[in-house]
Amino acid sequence: MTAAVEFTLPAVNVEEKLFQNRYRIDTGRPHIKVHNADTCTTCELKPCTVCCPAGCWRAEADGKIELVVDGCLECGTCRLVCDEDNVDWNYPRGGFGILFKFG
Amino acid sequence: MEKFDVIVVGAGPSGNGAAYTLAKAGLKVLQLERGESPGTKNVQGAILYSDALEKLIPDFRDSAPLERHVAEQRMWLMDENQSCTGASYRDARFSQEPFNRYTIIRSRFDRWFSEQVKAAGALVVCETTVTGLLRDDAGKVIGVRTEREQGDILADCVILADGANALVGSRAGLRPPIDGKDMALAVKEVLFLPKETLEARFNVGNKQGVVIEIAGNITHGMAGTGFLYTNKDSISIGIGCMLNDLKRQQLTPYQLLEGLKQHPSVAPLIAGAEMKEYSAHLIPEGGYKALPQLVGDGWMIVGDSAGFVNAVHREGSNLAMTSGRFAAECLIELHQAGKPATAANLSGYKQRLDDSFVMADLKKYQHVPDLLNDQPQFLNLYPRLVSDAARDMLIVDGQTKRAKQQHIMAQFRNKRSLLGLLGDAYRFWRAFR
Amino acid sequence: MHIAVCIKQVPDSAQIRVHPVTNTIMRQGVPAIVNPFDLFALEEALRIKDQSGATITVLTMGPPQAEDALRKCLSYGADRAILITDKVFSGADTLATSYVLASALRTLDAQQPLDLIFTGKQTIDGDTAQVGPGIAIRLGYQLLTYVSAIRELNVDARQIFVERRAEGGVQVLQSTLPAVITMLEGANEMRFADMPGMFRAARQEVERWDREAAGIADIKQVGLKGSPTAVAQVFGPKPKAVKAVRIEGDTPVALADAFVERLFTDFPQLEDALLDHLDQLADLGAKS
Amino acid sequence: MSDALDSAKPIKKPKRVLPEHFKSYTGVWVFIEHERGHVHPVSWELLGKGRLLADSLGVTLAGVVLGGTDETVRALTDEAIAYGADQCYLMQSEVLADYRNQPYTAGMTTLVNTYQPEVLLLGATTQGRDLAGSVATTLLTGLTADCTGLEIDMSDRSLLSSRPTFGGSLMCTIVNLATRPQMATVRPRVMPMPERMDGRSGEVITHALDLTEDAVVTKQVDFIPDARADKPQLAFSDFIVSGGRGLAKPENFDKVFDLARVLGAEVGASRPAVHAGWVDPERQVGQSGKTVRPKFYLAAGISGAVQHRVGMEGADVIAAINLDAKAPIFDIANYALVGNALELLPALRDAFARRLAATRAHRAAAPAEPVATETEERN
Repeated sequence: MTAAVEFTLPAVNVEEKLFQNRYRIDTGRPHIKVHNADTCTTCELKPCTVCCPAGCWRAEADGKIELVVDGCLECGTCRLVCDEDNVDWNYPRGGFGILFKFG
Repeated sequence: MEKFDVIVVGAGPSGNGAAYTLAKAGLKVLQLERGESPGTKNVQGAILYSDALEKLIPDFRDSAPLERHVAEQRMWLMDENQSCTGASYRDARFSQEPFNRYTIIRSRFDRWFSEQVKAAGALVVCETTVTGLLRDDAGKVIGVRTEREQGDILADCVILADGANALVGSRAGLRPPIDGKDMALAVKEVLFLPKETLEARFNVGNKQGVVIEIAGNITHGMAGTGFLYTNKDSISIGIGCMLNDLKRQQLTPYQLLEGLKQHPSVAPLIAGAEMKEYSAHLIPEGGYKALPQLVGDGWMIVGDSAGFVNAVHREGSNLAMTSGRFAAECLIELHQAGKPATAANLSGYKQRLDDSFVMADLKKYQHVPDLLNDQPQFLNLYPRLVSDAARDMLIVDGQTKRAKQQHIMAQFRNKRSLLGLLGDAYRFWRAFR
Repeated sequence: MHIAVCIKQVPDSAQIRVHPVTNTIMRQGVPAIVNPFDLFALEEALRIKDQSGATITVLTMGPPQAEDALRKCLSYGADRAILITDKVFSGADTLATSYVLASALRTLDAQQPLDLIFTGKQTIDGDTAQVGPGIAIRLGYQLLTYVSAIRELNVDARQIFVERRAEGGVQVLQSTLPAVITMLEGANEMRFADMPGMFRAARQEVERWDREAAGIADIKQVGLKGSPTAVAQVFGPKPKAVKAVRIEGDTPVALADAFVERLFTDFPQLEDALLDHLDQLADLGAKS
Repeated sequence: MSDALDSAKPIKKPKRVLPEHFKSYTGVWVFIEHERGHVHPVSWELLGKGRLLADSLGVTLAGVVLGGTDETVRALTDEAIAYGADQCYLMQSEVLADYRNQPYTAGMTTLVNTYQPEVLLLGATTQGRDLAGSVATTLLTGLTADCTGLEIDMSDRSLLSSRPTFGGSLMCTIVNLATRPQMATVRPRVMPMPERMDGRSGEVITHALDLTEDAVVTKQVDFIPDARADKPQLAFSDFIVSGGRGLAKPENFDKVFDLARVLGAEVGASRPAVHAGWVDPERQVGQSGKTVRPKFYLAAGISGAVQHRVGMEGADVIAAINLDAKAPIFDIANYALVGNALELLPALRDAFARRLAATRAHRAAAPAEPVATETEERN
C-alpha cells in the first residue's frame, strides 16, 4: 500500500548558515590542528569531513585534509569522530571564536 | 598570586548554580568563563525547568528573561519524507501560575543568571580559558592555570563546570576522556517570526508556548530526535543524533536539520522566518553508566562535564543547576566546619546526588543508551510502521477496517518476527521501567 | 605622561541584518562592543605606556551600559575609566559629542595635564570620523588624523613624528604635544590582556561623570539641542539586480577577447580610468 | 523589535528655525582636493553634482582651491570652471603647499565666513574628512559624512544628504537644521564624472591667507607615495585581480600576478588561498580580511562564499572566472567567464595588453574627444 519513497537529503550550503553567526577570529592562531597531515591521507572515511556541523574539514582531491577553523562552533565533534586520534583540539583563546547571540 | 576559597570553571547552569550558592554563603568565589560574556559559548534547546532554579532563586520569575511558558506539548513520529503521526497534550493547568516549564534563549538567560551570581558576591571573569589545574606534591588540586600571562590562580577547591567536552578534568587525568559512543551531536537554528504570526501558527496566546518533540525516521535510522520550541518572537528548531551513528551513516548534521525543516509538517510552521543563528553542541547521553568519578582532593565535577543528562526526558540544565548547588552546599558545610576539601570530605556532594532525583532518574534509564545503540529498530522501523498504520487506517478506500488491521499486523510481522516484536517489547519495558 | 583615549560602545554592526523579504532591520541579538577602530588607538597608547611609562585614562560618553566597554579597556591596561553619562547628552550628533568630550577632557587636563589624546579613525556605527577633529579644534590641540604609525615621540621636547595616511601616499608629519591622534585600522594588534588586568577590570570602579562633573559650561550645546543635524529618514538599500552577462567564446583566447571588448563597450570610462591609472604608475616609476 | 523600512516613509524634520543671520548665505561650494599635482577625481564628481544642486537652488556653483604659490595651483581654477563651476575661490600661500589641517582649516573658515555659502561639499577622502571635521567644528555647523546621495528639498532649500548606516545594510537621510553652511563629505566614485568643457569661462576670486609658516605647528617632513611602499594597498586600489582555491596550486598564482601587472592592479585572494599559504595574508579580501571598493574586480577561481562577497561586492564592475557555471560568485558578478582560470588568465592578460596598446595608439594618432556616456548615479 505504501511504497517507501527514495529519499535524499537536501543539499545545504553551510557557509550561508555560518554567515548568520557572530565570530571573533583569532587570526593566525587556529585552535584546532591536525597532529600529522599524512595520517589523514591514509584515512579512508574521513569522518571529520562528514560530521563537522560547520564544514570546517574538507577533503582535497589528493586525499589531504583542509581544515579552516574560522567557522568552528566549538562542539568537539571532530576530536571524537577521528579514529586516528589525530586532532589537536583546544578551545580558542578567551573571548575568541564563536560568540552565540542566542545559544 | 590571587587566592580564593573556590574557583568555578564555567558559567553555564551548573557553574552558576554552584557559584551563586557559594557566594551567597559568603565564600570567596572566582568564576572563570571563556566566552565574551556568560552564555556566548552555550547552546541549549532550550527548556527551563522551574523547580531546579526555584531552589536557587525562588523569585526568579520576577526578573529572569523567560520567553514563553509551555502550554502545550506535542509528540510527533515522523516519516522521513511524507507523514507525521502526532499527539498533543494541552492542559489548562500548564497555563496556571506558577508555571512549570519555560522556553528560554540561553545567551540572555545565562547573562541574567550571571548578574545574580555577581550580585551575590562572586568575582566573575570572562574571556578566560582554563587550560589546566595546579596541584601540590600530594596531587591535591590547589588552583587553575589560565592561558593568560600571570594566569595561575589558587583556590582551596576547584569546581569543574566546563561543559560537555570536559577538557580540564580529562587532561588532568581526573576523569577518563569523553567517549564518542556516549555523545550526541545536536544542531540548531534560531528562526525569527513576528510574534503575532507565531502565536497564530501555533494556536497559542500571549506568553504561551508550544514544545514539539520529534522522533522517527527524520534521523535516518540513527538514535536521535528533533525538537521545535517557540520563543517570544522566534522558533528554536534542532535535531540531535548519537555521534557514532552520524559517523556510521556518513550524513552531515546540517543536512539532517534541513531535512527536518523541509518536512511537510514542519515547513509551514517556519515559512518566511528569518534564520539568525546556527549552532551545534555535544550532549553527554551516556547516562548513569558513563558517569565519571565526581570528587577528589580539591575538586568536584558538575553538570555536563560530569554527564548529568537525562536523555530520555531531555533534561539537562535542571540536573546541572542541581548538581552545582549540591557541590556548593557540600563545600559550604566543610567551610563552616573548617574542614579541608579532601576527597573524603567532598563525598557529601555525591551523597546529596544519590539522595535526589538526579541519580534516581539516571539509574532508572541506565539501560536506555545501550538499547538504542544496539537495537536501532526502536527509532527506525517502528516509527515507519506506526505512520504506515495510521495512514492505512485513515485512507477511505472501501476496504473493511478488519482487513486494514490485518494488513497492519502483517506489516509489523513482516518487518520483524513475532519473537522479535516480543523481545523488543520486553527490552523497551525493561529500559524504561 | 598622561594619555586620554576616547572610545565608544557601538552595536556590532556586522550583526545587523535586513530581512530580505520584509525589508526590516533585525536588531535581535546584536551585541554591544568597543568600537573596533578605538582598540587601535588604545593599543597605541599602551605601547607608549610600555616604553616610557604613562597614565592612560579611557573615557566615553554614553548610556550606563557603556561601562562594559570601559571595563574591557581597563583589562588591556588602561589605568582609569570615566563614563560621561547624563540624560541631557542623549540625541547628540558629532558636534554636540565633541563639545561634551572636550569639556570632560579639559576637566581631566586640569586634574593631570594631558599630553596626548587618542581615538579611532571613526566609529563603525556613525562612520563620521568627525569627533576626533572636533575635539582637537575645541581644545586647540594639534590634529593628526589617520595615523598609521608613530615614528618618534619625545616627551621632553614635546615633539612627535607620525605617519599619516593621505590620498596616494603617506605623509610624515612633525608636530608638538599636546595632540589629538586618530589611529588608522591595522596600525597595530590589540594585545591579549594578562590575568592581573582581567582582575583589575572586574574589580575597579568606573567613574561616572554627569554634566557638572564633566565641566559642561553651556547646556544648550549638548544632546539634541546642541546638534545641528538630524536623521530624517531611514530606508533599505536598493537591491542589486545585476545579472551576470555570460561571455561566450570557443577558445580561451576568443573568450578573453570577447570579454575585454564587451567590458570596455559597456564601461568606456573604465578604460579611461585604467589608462590614467597606468600612466600614473608609469610616472611614479619614472620618478622613483 | 524590527522597524519598518518603507522607503516611501516621509522625511521627518524636527522643527527648527534658521536664524536670521544665516539667511543671506548663498551658493554651493566644492572643495577642490589635490595632492602633489593630482586632483582627486572626487572633486570633479562633486562639481557635477554641485551643478545640479546649484541649478535647482538657482545659485552659483563655486570651486574652492587652496594650495601653494605655484602656477599649477592657479591652473586648477580653470579646470574647475571647465568641470562646471561658475566661480572659483583661490587662496594661495606657502603654508598651503602641502595639505595640513591647521592652515587649510584657517583658510577654508576664512573663505566661508567672508563669502558665506549655503552648501559646502568635500570628498570623503582622508584629506576631505580631516578638513571637513575641523572646519565644521570651527564654524559650529552640521556635517554629514561619507554621503552617497545629495538632494535639495525645495520646500525650505535644505540639503538632504543620504548615506549608508548600520554597517552598510541600510541608508539614512540627514538634514542640517539651523546652521549654515550645510556641509557634507561624499564618497568617491558615487557621483558620475561630469563632462569637461574647456573654454568655459568663470570668475576667479583670490583671497589671501593671513598665516605665516612660523605660526603653523605641524610640519610635513616627508611624503611616501604608495607606489614606493612595499606593502599591498588593497583597500585603496581601483583595480584588483583576486585568486582563490580554483587555481589549485600556489605556483598558479603567478598567472594572477601576470594579469595584475598588465592592469597595474593589486592582487587579492580568498580566505582558502591565504589559508593554504599561497599568498600573503595582507591580500585577503573578505569578512576576515580587507573590504575593497575598486572600479574593477576580477575573481579567478573563487566560488563566492559569503565571507568573500562581503569584502568585494561594493566594486563597481565585477567579473568572475569559474569552471562551475552555478558558482555563487556569478550571482553578484557583472560578467561570467565560465572556464578554466589557468587558461583564461593568460588569455586575458594578452587581450587586455592588446586592447590597451591599440587604444593608446589610436588616441595618439587622433586626440580623442571626451567620450560622452550616459552614466547613472549609483546609490
